Amino acid sequence: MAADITALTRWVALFRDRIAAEQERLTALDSAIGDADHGANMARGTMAAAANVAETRPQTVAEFGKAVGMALVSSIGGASGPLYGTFFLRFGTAGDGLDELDGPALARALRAGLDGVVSRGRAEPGEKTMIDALAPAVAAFEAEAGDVAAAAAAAARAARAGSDATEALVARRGRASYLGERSAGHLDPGSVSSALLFEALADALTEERA
Amino acid sequence: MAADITALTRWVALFRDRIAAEQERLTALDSAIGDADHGANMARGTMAAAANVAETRPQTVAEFGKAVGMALVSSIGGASGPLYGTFFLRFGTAGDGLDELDGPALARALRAGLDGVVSRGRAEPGEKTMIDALAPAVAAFEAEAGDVAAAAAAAARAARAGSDATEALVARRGRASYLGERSAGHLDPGSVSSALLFEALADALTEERA
Amino acid sequence: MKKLIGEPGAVVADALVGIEAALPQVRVDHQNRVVLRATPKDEGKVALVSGGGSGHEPLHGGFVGFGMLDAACAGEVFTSPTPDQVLAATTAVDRGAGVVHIVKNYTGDVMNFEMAAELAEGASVASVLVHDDVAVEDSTYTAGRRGVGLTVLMEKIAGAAAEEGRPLDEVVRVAEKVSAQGRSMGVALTSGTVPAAGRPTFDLPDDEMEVGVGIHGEPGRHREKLAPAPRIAEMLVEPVLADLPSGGEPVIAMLNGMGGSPLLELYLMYGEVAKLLEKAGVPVARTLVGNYITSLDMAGCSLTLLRADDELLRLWDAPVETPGLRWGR
Amino acid sequence: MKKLIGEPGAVVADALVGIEAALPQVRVDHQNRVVLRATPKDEGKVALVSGGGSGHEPLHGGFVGFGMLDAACAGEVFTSPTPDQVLAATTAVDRGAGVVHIVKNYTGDVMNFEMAAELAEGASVASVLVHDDVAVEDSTYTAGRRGVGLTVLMEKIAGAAAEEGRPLDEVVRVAEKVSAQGRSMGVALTSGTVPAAGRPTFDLPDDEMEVGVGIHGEPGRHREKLAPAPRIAEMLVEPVLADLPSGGEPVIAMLNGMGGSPLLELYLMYGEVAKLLEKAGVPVARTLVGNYITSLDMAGCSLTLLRADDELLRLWDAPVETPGLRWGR
Ligand SMILES: Nc1ncnc2c1ncn2[C@@H]1O[C@H](COP(=O)(O)OP(=O)(O)O)[C@@H](O)[C@H]1O
Ligand SMILES: Nc1ncnc2c1ncn2[C@@H]1O[C@H](COP(=O)(O)OP(=O)(O)O)[C@@H](O)[C@H]1O
Ligand SMILES: [Mg+2]
Ligand SMILES: [Mg+2]
Ligand SMILES: [Mg+2]
Ligand SMILES: [Mg+2]
Repeated sequence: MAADITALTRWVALFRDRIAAEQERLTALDSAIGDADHGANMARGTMAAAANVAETRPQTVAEFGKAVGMALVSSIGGASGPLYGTFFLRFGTAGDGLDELDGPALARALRAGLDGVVSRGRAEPGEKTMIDALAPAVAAFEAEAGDVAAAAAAAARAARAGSDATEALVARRGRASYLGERSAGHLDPGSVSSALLFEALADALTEERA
Repeated sequence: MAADITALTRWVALFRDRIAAEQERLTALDSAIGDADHGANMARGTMAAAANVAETRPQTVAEFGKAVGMALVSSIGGASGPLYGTFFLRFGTAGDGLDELDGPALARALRAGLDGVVSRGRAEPGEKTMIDALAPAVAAFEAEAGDVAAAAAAAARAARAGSDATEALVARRGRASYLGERSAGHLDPGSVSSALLFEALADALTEERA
Repeated sequence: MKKLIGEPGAVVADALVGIEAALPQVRVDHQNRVVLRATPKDEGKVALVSGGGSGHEPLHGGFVGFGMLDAACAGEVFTSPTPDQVLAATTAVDRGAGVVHIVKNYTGDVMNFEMAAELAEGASVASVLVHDDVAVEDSTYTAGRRGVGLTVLMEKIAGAAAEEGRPLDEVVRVAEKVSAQGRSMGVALTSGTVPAAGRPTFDLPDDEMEVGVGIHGEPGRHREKLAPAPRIAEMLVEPVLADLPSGGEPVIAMLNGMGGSPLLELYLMYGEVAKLLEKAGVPVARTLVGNYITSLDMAGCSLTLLRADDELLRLWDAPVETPGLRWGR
Repeated sequence: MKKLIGEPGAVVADALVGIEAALPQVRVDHQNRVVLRATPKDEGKVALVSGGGSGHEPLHGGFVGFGMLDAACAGEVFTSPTPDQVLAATTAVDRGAGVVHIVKNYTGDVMNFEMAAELAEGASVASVLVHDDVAVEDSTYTAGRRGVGLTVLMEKIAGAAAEEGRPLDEVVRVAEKVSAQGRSMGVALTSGTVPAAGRPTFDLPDDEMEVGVGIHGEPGRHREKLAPAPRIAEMLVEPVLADLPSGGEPVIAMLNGMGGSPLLELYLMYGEVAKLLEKAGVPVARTLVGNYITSLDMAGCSLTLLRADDELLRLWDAPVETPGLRWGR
């Protein structure tokens, strides 16, 4: 079983829907340790991304990554725009001319996306950023890459756990780092949207199987 | 029985004290239909006036009126500065070189003060200004001018009644006139401070007799 | 009350210390609370004095300088200055050609400037009244229209005429022309807080606005539900145009902030105003958007339109060098 | 939320319509949300592009014009602009001598400008970071100090260097010198309200202030009881001086309003700051008091000091003609 363009398209639509449902919560989290725009940023970005995919109808993973990534980059701004944008651009490049990704190929694409986020943002795990959800999610996916749906479900659980664990951390990157010790005790908003990203992927691939 | 400089000096001090006690109320009244400064204006002015009298120790009614009037004019600003200032300047001029005022002389001085306020502000009775307290007060004083203490007590009652009656009026002069019909239903702040002026006079002359 | 102040009663005196420290182009007579040009204007030119209650900054002190005012008298917050102050300013700036008092039409201002003019023997003093606020009915049975935003335009234009060396009656004529040709209207979303009072001057429910508010928080025409910017623009443009002298001349438009509204919103509001003016066929020759005559921290804005013929436009464009308005040098 | 706006999501686009209508000296690329000079600068001169989240007006759009910026990219409120916007601005203003990006040090701004520079093949692009806020510890383990008030001074001074015709590396050197020699610190009395959020970004009890606040309402060093102006001045002056490069040069001082504090209070605050600087033996060569880099309707202020040698002072004094800052023409 593999993730084809239809499944990937569904992933982006489901990501948009989850963001829309959680928009206020993301903004509230960003109010606590940031600047209260993460909900609006992600809503604007994922709407643009889903619309762009629907409109341009990409045929390959590379086209898909570009359609999503460019839409995110050019509609969000802020920190999350370049980061999520780079994630999808690199995801697409790794998937290259393929029109579907089997487990190992999807794992490689996700890893490439994560690497892109790391090289763009220069954050390391434990610095209270989206990396703390993305990195364990990709690792969990790789561990079960044989079955994409199972792997995605495991990745979603790992992303959520990673996000939950950001609560205790002191931010070292991004806007929240200005808070120093005061940033501890709050979830990182970007890690929460990253958990939604992997939960959307799991749903997209589960529906695929159903 | 006559009002000597000591009594007039006490008048100004008592006026200051009554204003201080009612400062917040005057400001609240001015908030409703003006610009919320009548309390502060009158407090500043009467403090300066009482201090100036204490310092310059006027020997004649003319000197007294000038000491009070100039202090009011040069410390208040706003509408009440020139109005109360002119009241005392003209009061002094009418009292001329005398060092005390018997009933009729005091009545003439008060009338001169009132005329000064009218010519300075060009307001007529019924326009919801301090005139509505001052004019009936002066008239009441004139009616009983034989006994200064009784006359002052009657004037104080008339001033207060005149002030109370401003509640129903629509303002035609001063800042409150901008409110049009909406100015009805509120006391005119300047009429209230004018009632205090005559209540202070009554007290000053009653203590005189005691 | 959340304010950057020391003793509430000393706000004006303390601010004048800051004005003197901040602005090399002015000097301050602290005794009389008068802001003066550091370099007096040439002998033989008409001088301009204005002033009023404090709390409207940059008006008036921020408009002292070349091409605009010679002196500004700072009253207590929202309280007109006293005759002494105006007299001191008048005497200080008289360069032998007469002094024009620019007076906003409030009973207190009118009387205090009048007393000062009576006291200013020697100087020939002329007064010009600003009374541009269409929120208030102009009738012989009231104190008349309030003086608001047009004051800024009058100080600039009359200042240019005086700087050109025109005689007293000419400067007065120009100022009177501005007065005749200009109208304003304002709206408040929140009340400002006078430091000495310690709480907002008026209460405005969270979903209401005061239409036609005065610059001291005086009530206006009516209250109504908070409306979106395009509708608020209508509430300002319509009454101003209705009362503005008609004619083919273009207007100078000022969209003024009351102090508590971000510049972002003022630009947005001006965009709405510009659309309405275009629809009404009123050409806009010059524009000013920002905080020019404020009401402490009141949120809201006002619109001033001035029908400007070639003479007024030329004087408007003349160089001006003040903290609050500067171009051409 | 009481704001002069239409659709909360359209605030930036709507304000750009107003900016274009109000300011003849700029034109607006609405598609890309870029404010540009109406008259492009001469061929062969270095161009300056800045930008950032909206809500800080007059920064950046109000500083587009002769002697300052060539283009400003307007992001959503408090959100950095996207790479497309920056790329469009960069391409539009490149006059063949290179383009300098002035970037405030926020992760989002840094990354978006970085991506734009990567995409801007053809143009030679250099970036200068503003990171002057001493409220935040500068360490390699954090995102570093935030960029705040010094941005205004850098845009003015680097703009003057570019207008003089200096080459790219020279303009960068001057901008870096400003960055090295300037520091800032702010305080908030109230929170601003982002239109899309609809309520204040942070809650601050009625008797407290946020010391070291950021221009997006980011928390600072600590909260404490509201203090009188002289004490607040100490809280700003001391940490700025502690981190400011020492030396005999005088400073350019900016006492900046956060948007919601009346100018009267800003002058008063500057008076207190001036006393402390004098006591500390720091001569002040130039002063700016007013709203230059705001945070919507936040009440509060910030202090920026820049040690300025003769070169920086000369560039500061050079003519500038923008809506937000103008002198010399
Ligand atoms: N250097 C970085 N590397 C990875 N993620 C980052 C970095 N900086 C910030 N982030 C993520 O971005 C999130 C904030 O996004 P958003 O609020 O949209 O942007 P901004 O901070 O510009 O307002 C943070 O919660 C964090 O997860
Ligand atoms: N033309 C006038 N004639 C007489 N009294 C007036 C006139 N205008 C105003 N007043 C009085 O002055 C009072 C207001 O005084 P105050 O608040 O100190 O000055 P301001 O109106 O300048 O703020 C009013 O309540 C009214 O009684
Ligand atoms: Mg954010
Ligand atoms: Mg009053
Ligand atoms: Mg008053
Ligand atoms: Mg942001």
